[in-house]
Amino acid sequence: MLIVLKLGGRLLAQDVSLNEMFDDIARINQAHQIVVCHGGGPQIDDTLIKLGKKPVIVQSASGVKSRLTDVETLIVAEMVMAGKINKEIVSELLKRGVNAVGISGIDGNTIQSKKKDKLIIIDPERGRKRVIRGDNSGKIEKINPKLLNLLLDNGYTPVIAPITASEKMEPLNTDGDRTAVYVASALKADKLILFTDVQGVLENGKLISKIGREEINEFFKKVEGGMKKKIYAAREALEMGIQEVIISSGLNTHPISDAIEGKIGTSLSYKYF
Amino acid sequence: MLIVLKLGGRLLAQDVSLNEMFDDIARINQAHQIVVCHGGGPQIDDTLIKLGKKPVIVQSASGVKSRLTDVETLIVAEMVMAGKINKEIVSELLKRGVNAVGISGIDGNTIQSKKKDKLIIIDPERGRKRVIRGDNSGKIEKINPKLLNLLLDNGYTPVIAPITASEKMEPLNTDGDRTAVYVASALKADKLILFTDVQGVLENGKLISKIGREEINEFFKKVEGGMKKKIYAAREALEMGIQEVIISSGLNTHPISDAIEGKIGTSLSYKYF
Amino acid sequence: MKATCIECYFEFEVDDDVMLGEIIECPDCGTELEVIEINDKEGEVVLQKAESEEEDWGE
Amino acid sequence: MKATCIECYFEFEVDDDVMLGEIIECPDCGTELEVIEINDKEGEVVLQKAESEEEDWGE
Ligand SMILES: [Zn+2]
Ligand SMILES: [Zn+2]
Repeated sequence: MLIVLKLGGRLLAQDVSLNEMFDDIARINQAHQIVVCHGGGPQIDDTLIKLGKKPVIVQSASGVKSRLTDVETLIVAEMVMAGKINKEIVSELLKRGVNAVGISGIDGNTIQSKKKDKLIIIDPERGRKRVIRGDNSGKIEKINPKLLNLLLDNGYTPVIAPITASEKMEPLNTDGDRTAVYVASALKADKLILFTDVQGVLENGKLISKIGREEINEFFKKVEGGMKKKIYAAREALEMGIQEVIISSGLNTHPISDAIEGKIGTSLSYKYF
Repeated sequence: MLIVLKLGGRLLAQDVSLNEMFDDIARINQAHQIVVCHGGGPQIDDTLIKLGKKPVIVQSASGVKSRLTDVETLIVAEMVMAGKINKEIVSELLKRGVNAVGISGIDGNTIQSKKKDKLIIIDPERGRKRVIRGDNSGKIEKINPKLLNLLLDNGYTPVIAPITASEKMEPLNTDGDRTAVYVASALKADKLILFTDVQGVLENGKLISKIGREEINEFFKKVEGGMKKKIYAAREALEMGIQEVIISSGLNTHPISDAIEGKIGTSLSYKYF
Repeated sequence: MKATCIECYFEFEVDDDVMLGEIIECPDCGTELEVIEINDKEGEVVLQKAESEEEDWGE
Repeated sequence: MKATCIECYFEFEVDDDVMLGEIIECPDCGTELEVIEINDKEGEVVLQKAESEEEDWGE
């Protein structure tokens, strides 16, 4: 079985050890292939603030809030995600005998994305709509799985930072959930697990164990913020042919094995009902 | 031919484009295999200062000045070298059609090093000798060339950041020249070129074109600072069986091809005289 | 300031404090137009169609 | 403060303001010794051999 894991930035920013997660990866990696994708949004904000720069959040004309990845922010994204977080995960996996190799989407032109040409924002001072350019975020267009397959075929466990390559081969800041979705699809993964810091999709405080095709759009309306993005990503993955997507907390004991066995988390699949 | 290049931190920190270097890599890469190693010391200092932390330089009992890589400095080293610099080089190479893959020495446990257990310094306040622990720099012990060969055999150009793996699989800050030397030796490279921001080994302002076995120790006494370290690294490489080491400026036009043809730089080899 | 919609060629007036990058809706056809040049001498602004992505693509 | 060299067992006095980590040379055999414990009650310091790398290993 090939399993793609996404370790979200909020999960990685928790002040607790992820030993259970890394132990579980080492255990499962003996019988299965694992690919680790990660995020890093909160850690980018932290480092920007330490560097004396306020994260630039703009509001689009329709009210959607969005980070503006200016050049300085892009460099911090590379440093924090491709440098710090990626190598921390690699180190934790190596400690447990998992032969991890950390790369970014730009390496080997593995993840190709489209650069956001411009954003239309509401100018906060004038209250009028205005175009701003110079955003360095990318929307994934295509995955070239050759390098990832080469690593997997030779016993390595890829750990992927969401820095991707524009058409002009510039590095771009890219959403980690979407990166995991596209990687899972390109590798024809059996399962995609999106790990975060909550137990899964909740309704009135109660965990929803299974969500089928019909219900996804329903839940898409009910939930908010970060979870809406996760369900959106899950739907994208299911549409791309992934059989099962699990949204679960990475803070449990045996977070992967218990999620696969359906003991924890929310499983989304078109096989249900 | 397999050529290992080291792009020094001082070279990469220059306020000029390294387009000639990257163009030359792309040209030579069509007929030969290239591995790029890089440094990042000055850039680590810059980022530490931007983060409001003064680089910690300690003086050993015998007067040698040395950076103390405390935990904070290690994280900055990972961010700056494995994140920013590594991906910038990868991007420049991809733009020129070179299928670059950026890794660090820790990836795939490729470069194994020994952690500096302790430093003995002269306590600046008391003037007495004192042990300090908590240094996170590493001296390379062994290279596992499997991942590098796998990449080379499949048409990829490795770009290597000098973050290496301790025996306990912790990331360690490692000297970039020594990293290039060990990589060249493990891959049985034909040539090692150490690129810096000066034209080579100078004597009374005049470039020395060739240095043979007998002369190395002589020059080791004559030169100072950064160049002493480069000659030391070159000697280490020659002792390890590398046929030729070139110390040259990375700021020339055709910096690689002209260095190989002996038009520029200082060539060190045991074949001379 | 004068402006001409590049979609329907409707001519209309815009405020004098218009900024580069500002989005103006054509009063006639409703097309969203971006100000890409301000020609003070001629008293004219140059427009192009404004299209943009709204989603957040990055981390 | 009293100290005993772990190499030659020579007993000697050290200053009362000695610090953890400080390096002391044995007055008898010359071995460099690191202070790894200060026992104020017993008036004794515990030593171990001090060995260290001098070169700069990092970037
Ligand atoms: Zn119109
Ligand atoms: Zn003694």
